[in-house]
This record gives sequence, C-alpha cells and structure tokens, in this order.
Amino acid sequence: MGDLYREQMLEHYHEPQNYGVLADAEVDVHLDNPTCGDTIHLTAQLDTEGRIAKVMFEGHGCVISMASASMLTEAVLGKTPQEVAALELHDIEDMMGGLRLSMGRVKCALLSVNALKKGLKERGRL
Amino acid sequence: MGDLYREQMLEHYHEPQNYGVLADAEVDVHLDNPTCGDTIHLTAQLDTEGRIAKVMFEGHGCVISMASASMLTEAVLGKTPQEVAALELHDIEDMMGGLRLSMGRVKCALLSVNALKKGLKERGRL
Amino acid sequence: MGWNAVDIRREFPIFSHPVNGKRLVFLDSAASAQKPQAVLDAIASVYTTSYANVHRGLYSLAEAATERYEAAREKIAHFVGATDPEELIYVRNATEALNLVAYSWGRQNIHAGDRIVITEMEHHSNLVPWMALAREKEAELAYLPVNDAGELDLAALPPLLADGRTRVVAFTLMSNVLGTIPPAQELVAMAHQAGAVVVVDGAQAVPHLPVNVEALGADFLAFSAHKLGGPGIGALWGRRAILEAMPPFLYGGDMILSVKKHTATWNDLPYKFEAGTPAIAEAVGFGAAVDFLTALGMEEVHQHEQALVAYALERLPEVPGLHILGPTHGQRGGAVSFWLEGIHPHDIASVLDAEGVCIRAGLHCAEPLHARFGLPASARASFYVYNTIDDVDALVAGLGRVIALLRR
Amino acid sequence: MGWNAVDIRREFPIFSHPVNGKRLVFLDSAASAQKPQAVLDAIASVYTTSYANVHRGLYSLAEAATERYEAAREKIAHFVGATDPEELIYVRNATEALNLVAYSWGRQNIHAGDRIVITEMEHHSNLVPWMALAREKEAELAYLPVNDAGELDLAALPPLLADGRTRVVAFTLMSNVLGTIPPAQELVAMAHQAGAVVVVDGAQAVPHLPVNVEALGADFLAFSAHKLGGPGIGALWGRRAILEAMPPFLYGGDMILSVKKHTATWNDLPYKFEAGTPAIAEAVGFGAAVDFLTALGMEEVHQHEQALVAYALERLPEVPGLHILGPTHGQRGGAVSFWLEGIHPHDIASVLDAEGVCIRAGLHCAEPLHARFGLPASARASFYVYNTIDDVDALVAGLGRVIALLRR
Ligand SMILES: Cc1ncc(COP(=O)(O)O)c(C=O)c1O
Ligand SMILES: Cc1ncc(COP(=O)(O)O)c(C=O)c1O
Repeated sequence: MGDLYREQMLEHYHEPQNYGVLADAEVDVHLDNPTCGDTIHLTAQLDTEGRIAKVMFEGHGCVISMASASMLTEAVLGKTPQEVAALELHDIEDMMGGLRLSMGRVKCALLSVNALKKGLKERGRL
Repeated sequence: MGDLYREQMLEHYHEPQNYGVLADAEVDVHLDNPTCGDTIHLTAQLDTEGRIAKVMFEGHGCVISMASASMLTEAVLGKTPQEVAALELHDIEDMMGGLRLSMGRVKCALLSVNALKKGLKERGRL
Repeated sequence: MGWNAVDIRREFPIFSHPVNGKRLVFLDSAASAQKPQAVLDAIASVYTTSYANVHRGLYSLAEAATERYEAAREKIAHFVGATDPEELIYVRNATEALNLVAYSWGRQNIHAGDRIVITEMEHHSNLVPWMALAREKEAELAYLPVNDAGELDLAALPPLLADGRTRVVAFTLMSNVLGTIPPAQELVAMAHQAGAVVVVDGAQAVPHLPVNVEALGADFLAFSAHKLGGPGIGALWGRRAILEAMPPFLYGGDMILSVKKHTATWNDLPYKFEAGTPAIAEAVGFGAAVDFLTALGMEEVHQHEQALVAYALERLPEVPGLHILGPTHGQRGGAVSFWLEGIHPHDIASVLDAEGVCIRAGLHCAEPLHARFGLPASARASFYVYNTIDDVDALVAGLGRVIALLRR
Repeated sequence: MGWNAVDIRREFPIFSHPVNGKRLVFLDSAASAQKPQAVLDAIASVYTTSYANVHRGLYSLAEAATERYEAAREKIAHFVGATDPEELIYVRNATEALNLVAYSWGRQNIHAGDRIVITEMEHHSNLVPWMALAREKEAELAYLPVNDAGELDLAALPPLLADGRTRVVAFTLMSNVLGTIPPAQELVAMAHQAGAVVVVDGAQAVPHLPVNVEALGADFLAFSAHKLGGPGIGALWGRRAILEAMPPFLYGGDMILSVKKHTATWNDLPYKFEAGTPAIAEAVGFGAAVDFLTALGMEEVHQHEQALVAYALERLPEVPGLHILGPTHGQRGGAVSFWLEGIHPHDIASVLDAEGVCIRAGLHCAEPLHARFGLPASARASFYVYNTIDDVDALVAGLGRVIALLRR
C-alpha cells in the first residue's frame, strides 16, 4: 500500500484542487460507483477552440477516487474531448505518479475520467 | 470380484433354476432396470394357505441379476407374501452365500425380489 | 476450556507465510475461511488413491470414490442435524442452493399475487433470486425490517402473514454484516402456522454455530463449504417430502432414471438434483472440514468467537470516530462491521493490509441493508477458529495508523 | 515424436498405487480423467499461499487470489481459441454450462412452435435440458439421426432448417459412446445460414483434440475440467454479443452491479453469470491442467489417442463375439464402445476390475443412442495421455478371462 498513500496522493486527498461546482458549466455530470459508494459531481467548461478550460469536482470516496479526481482537474486542461476520450487506465496511473493499481481499485481511479467522458458525450462533444 | 463370480453364482447363471414362464400364474410381472438394461419376467403361484408354491423367471441381465433371480425362485418357496415383503438387501446377499455388494450392483441383486414384491402387490396379496 | 487458537492456527498452512512482511492477521473469514491441512490432505488423497467418476463405475476405484463421496454426504448431513443423508444435495455454493429452491420450488409454487417475505438484512444471494422469482411470477416481495440496533422487527411479521398470501419466508440465520442471530425458531413457527415454507440461509451460521435442522424446523437450509474451511462446493438440505414434490433444477447425466427421445423420468433423491459429474474430491474435502470442526466442537467454536467479539466490541470504540453496526451485546456472530468518520472503508482496508491485517470493505453483498443504515459502504472484521485476542489488538493498532495517515 | 506415455504416466500419482494387486490400467477417462501432480500442487499452493475470496477483497491475499483466478480464466479461454477471456464463464461442469444456455438464452429466445435440433448421439446433458425447455415452451425437439456406422446423417439437417422454425442446433463435438467426430464446421455453417444459434458440447472434444472456437464458428462451447485432468469445475464459452443480451441465470452475490429493494442491475461479463463465491482453487487447478496439456500439445494428444484407438480397433476384433460401436476407421475420438455376445457389460467391467483394468459399462448417459442401436447397455474403454499399447493388451487379455469365465 505504501505506494497508494504516498505524499502526493495524500496531499490531493486532503487538499483537493478545483473542489466545488462550476456555475453555468457546459458539462455537468454525476457518476457513482455503486459497489463502493464513491460518488462524483463533475462540472467543466470548454474554450472557444473546444478544449477543456476548467474542471471542478465535488464528491465522496476513497483516497484513490478523490485524489485522482483532483489530479484530473489539472491534467486535462487544454486537452480536446478526443484526447480525453483516449485516456486509459495507464494514463491515469501515470498521472498519479506511476502507481500500479490492483484490480479492486481500478474503478476508483477511473471514476472521475469516466464522469468527464460521460459529460462530454452528453453535450455532443464526443 | 472373486466373490461375485464364485462357483455357486456361475452355476445359477449358466444353469438357472426355474427358468421359463408358469402358465396361468396368479403373479405375472415384468420389471426392468433402465440404467443397465436388465429385464425380468417373473411368474408365481401361491398355495391354498397363501404361501409361495412355485416361481419361474425369464430375463436378460448380468450374472448378479440372473443368478440372484435363480436363487430367489428356490429361496422363497413356502414363504408368505409378508415374509417376501420383509426381505432386504442383506437377506439377498445372504441368499447369495454372504456376498457383499458394492453400490453399483445393488440394483441388479434386487431386481427379482422387487419384481416379486410388485407382482404380489398387484394381486392384492400385499 | 481447552481451546488454544494458536495451536489451531498451526493446522492452517497459510499462517506460516508472512504477508507484506508481517504476521498474517486474517479477519475476513465471513467472506471465505482458510483451510486446515486435513482438508488439503483429504483432497490430495482422493486424487492419489481413489479417484474416478462416482456412481457409474463398476470397478474398485469408482466404488472407492463413490464411498468417500457418499460418506462425506452423511457427515455433512449429520453436521447440520439431518438424519437422512438423501435430503442433502451437493451444490456449488449457498448461492446455487438458494437459486435451486427459487427456481425449482419457487416456479412451481409461487403464483401471481402470492407474497415472498425476506428480511432487510439478507445477503444478495438470499434476496436477488427471490426478486427475480417475484418479477417472473408477478408476486410480491416484502421485507421484514431491521431496527436501529440491527435486530429484526418481529412485530412486522404477523401483518405480512395475516392475509394468507405469503407462501415462503426466507431469512439468514446470521447476518454477514451485523452479526445478528435472529430468533429463528420463532420465525419458523410463525411462518409455518401461516402455511409458508421456510428457507434458511445458513451460509454464515453453519460455519460458526451448532445448527440442527430438526430443532430449527425449517424446510430448507443452504450453506457453503468454503466458509467452513472446505473447498469450492456447498450444500442444500431440504425436507424429503418437499424435495420429492419438486421438479428437477439442472437436467443431464445422473439425475435421470431413464431417458427416451421425448420423455424422461427422474432419479431418486439426492441425485435428482445433482446433474452431471459432481465435484467429487471437493465433496470429500467438505467432509474433512466438517470432521475438523466436529473435533473442535461447534459449541466451542461459537464460544471462542463470542469471546473475540466481546473483546472487539470493547476495544474498537477506543478508536476515535468509529461506529459499530449491529448488536453490541448478547448472542451474536463473529462478524463486526463498522465505519470511521471521514474515512472511506476502502482506505481502511488498504492501509490495514500493509500491516498484514485483512479485513473486508464495501457492501458485503448487502446493499439494501447498507441503504437502511444510510451508509455507502462499511468495513468488516470477522473471526474464525484461528483468530486470537492478538488479532483484535492488531486490528485496533492498525486503525490507529489509518487515522494517523488519513484523518486531518 | 517425443511422446512417451510411460513418462507422462509418472506425473499422475494415482498410477503408483496398484489396484487389486495389479497395475492400474485406467480406461475410463471419458467419464473422468486422472490428475497430474501439477494440478494437485496448484490447488495446494492456492490454499497455502494465496487463498481469500476473490474480487471483493482489498488486501494483498485477496488480490493474489483474484489474479490467479483470472489468470486461469485467460489460459482456459486461450486453450479453446477464445481471444476475449470475458467470454469464458466458470460453471460446475459441462452439464451446468448447457443448462445455463437452455435456461438463460433458451427461455428468452424459444417460443411455442419453434424447433430445437439435437442429435441422436447426445449425452443426456445436451439432451434433457433441451427436452425440458421444449416442454416448457411448447417447442419441438427434433433429432438429427445417426447411421449404422455411427455417423451423423447430415442430409437430414436441411429439411429441419428449411421452414425457418429452428432456433438452435446443439451437438456434441465428439460422441462419448461412438467416438464419432461430426463435421462441425459444416453443421455450424448450415445452422447459421438458417439463423439458428449453435451450441456445442465440448465435454469430450476439448480434453482430447485441439478446439478453436473461432475456427469452429459456434456460439457456445461447454466443457468440464475433470475430464482434462482438472478438479470439479467447468466452463462455458459464449459469444459476447449473445451473452450480453441474455438475462442472468443464477442470482446473488457478485453477479450484480447494484441492488435496491425491488430492482437490480447486473454486473459485466463474465461476472453476470458467476453468482456467489466461485470455486477459486478449482479454477486455478483447471488452469494448471490446461497448462499441462498445452505443454504436451493438443495435436500430439490427439495423435497419441488416434494411435491407441487404431491399435484397439485392430486387436479387439480378435475377441470372439465382440462387436464395436461407431466408426472403425478415419478420425475418431479415444472412446471405444463394444458389446460381447451373451455377456452383460456389467460383468465385463467387474471381471476386468479384478485384473486392474477399469472400463465403464452401462448406457454412458446416452440412452436414446443405445436404443438406436437396440442395445440395453454397452462396455466402453477410453484413452488419455497416460495410456499405452500395453493397456490395450491388458484389455484384450482381460476380455479373454471374461469369456473363459462367463461364456459356455
Ligand atoms: C459428450 C458429453 N457431454 C456432456 C457430458 C457431461 O459432463 P459433466 O458430467 O462433466 O457435466 C459428458 C460427460 O459425462 C460427455 O461425455
Ligand atoms: C449470509 C450469506 N448468505 C449467502 C452467502 C453466499 O455464499 P456463497 O458466496 O458461498 O454462495 C454469503 C456469503 O457470501 C453470506 O454471508
């Protein structure tokens, strides 16, 4: 577990970046992970070129789901929806500093990125 | 197997006693054992006191089923239907000279006695 | 008492291997128990000395396999107080046993407008099969509620039985989340008086308590070998008259008497419900697990766990912000679920793992029960014959680390 | 070829024990195969180093168990040529796999007046589930006939497909009685062209031949671990699109995504069809058996058996009054059934047993096929990787004893 709870993860968990709700956001999506009760409410704004300009999240969950959401709000800035759609587990693991997740924690780490993909799809951006 | 194919068994198998059909018999019954294809046609006559006076059988089957049928036609002479009904596996095993049957062969050994019980029941003798 | 959990633990080979460099503190036996060497030996001995397909063979090896397979059935039947081993059917697990009842008995006996009563503390395996049956048959699925203390609200049962529409009452003999042991005999008596069939989920109770189907009075009892130290197999006990009146569940080899092209007749109990080649060595391993527990004594197993639970219920509240689910005193099973303010159960489990302490986190296959308590998930420590007071201490110490790391 | 059955036999511990004072000549592998030491070791190693319930645990032990359980799935899927391991579902045995299809796919897709086509050479496990389904749905059950040589009469299929009422064609990839290997790709193509789903019973073929679901083109393949040297577990492979459209079969833990009091949603493949705690160590043992066979090479396994069958077909006719069932030349599986004039198959098996020779006698769960040949029962010798020419000689010599003892 040493890895899972390394300093960087705990910092994002205890002091999440971009925590809250973006007013009048184009993307506004709820997603949860029923098997463990993690929930996320993610809002995002795109710029005039259609790139991600700002992302905020609110939610409850474990260190992995919350820290990864916090990191994601920074990592996707400037990306196109297609680039977001292409993000896979290993990208998220890299984003978290090269963590290797066990099968039981994969869903936690993917919650926020899946929420963002879902929200972009709902708005016809994907 | 030594036991199963001892001399006494083989004699009854090769030269069955009371093989054939008793004409105008009160008891006249067919029974088979679908899992192995053994079949028996058993006929029997009761005397004025209601005791078994004569039994004959015809059929196809393994050494156990045929030899036990042959032995049964002798062993039940003079018995009442109630006495026949009371015959259990160990009685049949004793009749066959104290054989101990494995689970897979029990049905073979009981074919003829079950046929006789069924036939007596059909005639209201049980 | 002569109970010595440290000695007992030595009989379970897994405890001789450290986990993450630490002594293994296994507190997830409610999910699945570790296996004693005697069970491994029994399985290996089948494969090395007496393996062949059962029932159908007419040679010594097949007879030896059949005898061991049937001897295990007899042991397992007696272990739950059944006098007739033919009432005991081998299945894969408790889940399959409950599905067997819902499919075979249920589809024949449940009709539109009938009611099926279960409880709010059921495991999904004693819940979803009934939900599916209710949906197929347009029957009603009703829940006996659980109160805040984690006990069944018995007063809610008579109104559910009063109109004569309830055909079956299904409940667990021990909650896998709350540890609650419901007043089973009372429930059975009430259900039977209303003409309902009673299905008991013994998955948690059978490994941990003396269970006797005659004393219990229920009509079916489902349980799994893997939760009592056996391999991947389970059993359904049912009353002969009911089993005989039921249609088969799975169709195929061994469960038939005779097959023609368009008709078939069924074999006698228990084979009518055992289609195809059974899990032979697994059945023998199941019997060996039952022997192991019988030698310990099920009353003693229960006493041992009661002592561990009492100690855990005393020590856990020392952890700041820890809340226990379910009864905190009286008779209860060896599963203790809890939650920590502000910390997700997943993180509790992960941090404890680094200390060698294995607990379970999540919904424990009891989502409606968690909804009842307004919890998205919980953590659970559960005990078995090999656990000791030291294991509880390791848990409490580990929870200290969890808080140090994750709470601000 | 480097095949050495005597060396291979040494890897199976059961052959180091004499039977009735004689060398064990095991000729009943079509019923169930013996287990190599590698399989016993794999099972024991799960229980001694990495046992816990799978999927639900968040600790190292559970992760290790889950990894081994899923790695085995991947191996087994690849063993039958499936590229997507999520299309492979663990079940108890081939029988349960076929019932799963008949219950889940069948009850959703078969309606009154539809036709189900099977063959006269099916094992009861690929026959009675369809009979039960046909009865429930008032569908028609039709049989593709077997000719006197023991081959399927393919010309009878087009008329059964012509009216568009046939929804499913189910057949065995190798007869457990006749050894017949039907022209599977042709059957699949014809069935698919008529819009029927194809269910293949691979219980006999998968242990003995290279089987590749992609080349085969079928929609489902059922098989058992115990017939290929593994423990009491089995598998169903199915096409993703079909599996996804099917409702669940067994309901309970692990097969759900979320459960509310009156609704539930299902988990993804393969878990949707794996309710309750699976047979974990058994799955790993299944994987080890597949590794063992893969190392031998399935093409080599088949060649080895072909050679034994050819030798048996040459020597058996030396026995006076012996009649062989099924094809006597060409490609065929390693099961050779026969009957002896005037001698009941039970007696053949019992007398051979005294010589250490294990064969099977009876209907081999194929009663309609025996009716087709007018036989009340037959005897069967079947071969596997550990059998040798010597075993065939022992059989022939034993049959001499049978005749000396029982024929006058
Ligand atoms: C052709 C065939 N199909 C199905 C089965 C059933 O397999 P199992 O008994 O493992 O379910 C068998 C074996 O008995 C078989 O030979
Ligand atoms: C109360 C209860 N019922 C049923 C089950 C299902 O048991 P299995 O997964 O062995 O089928 C469990 C265990 O998971 C349980 O705790």
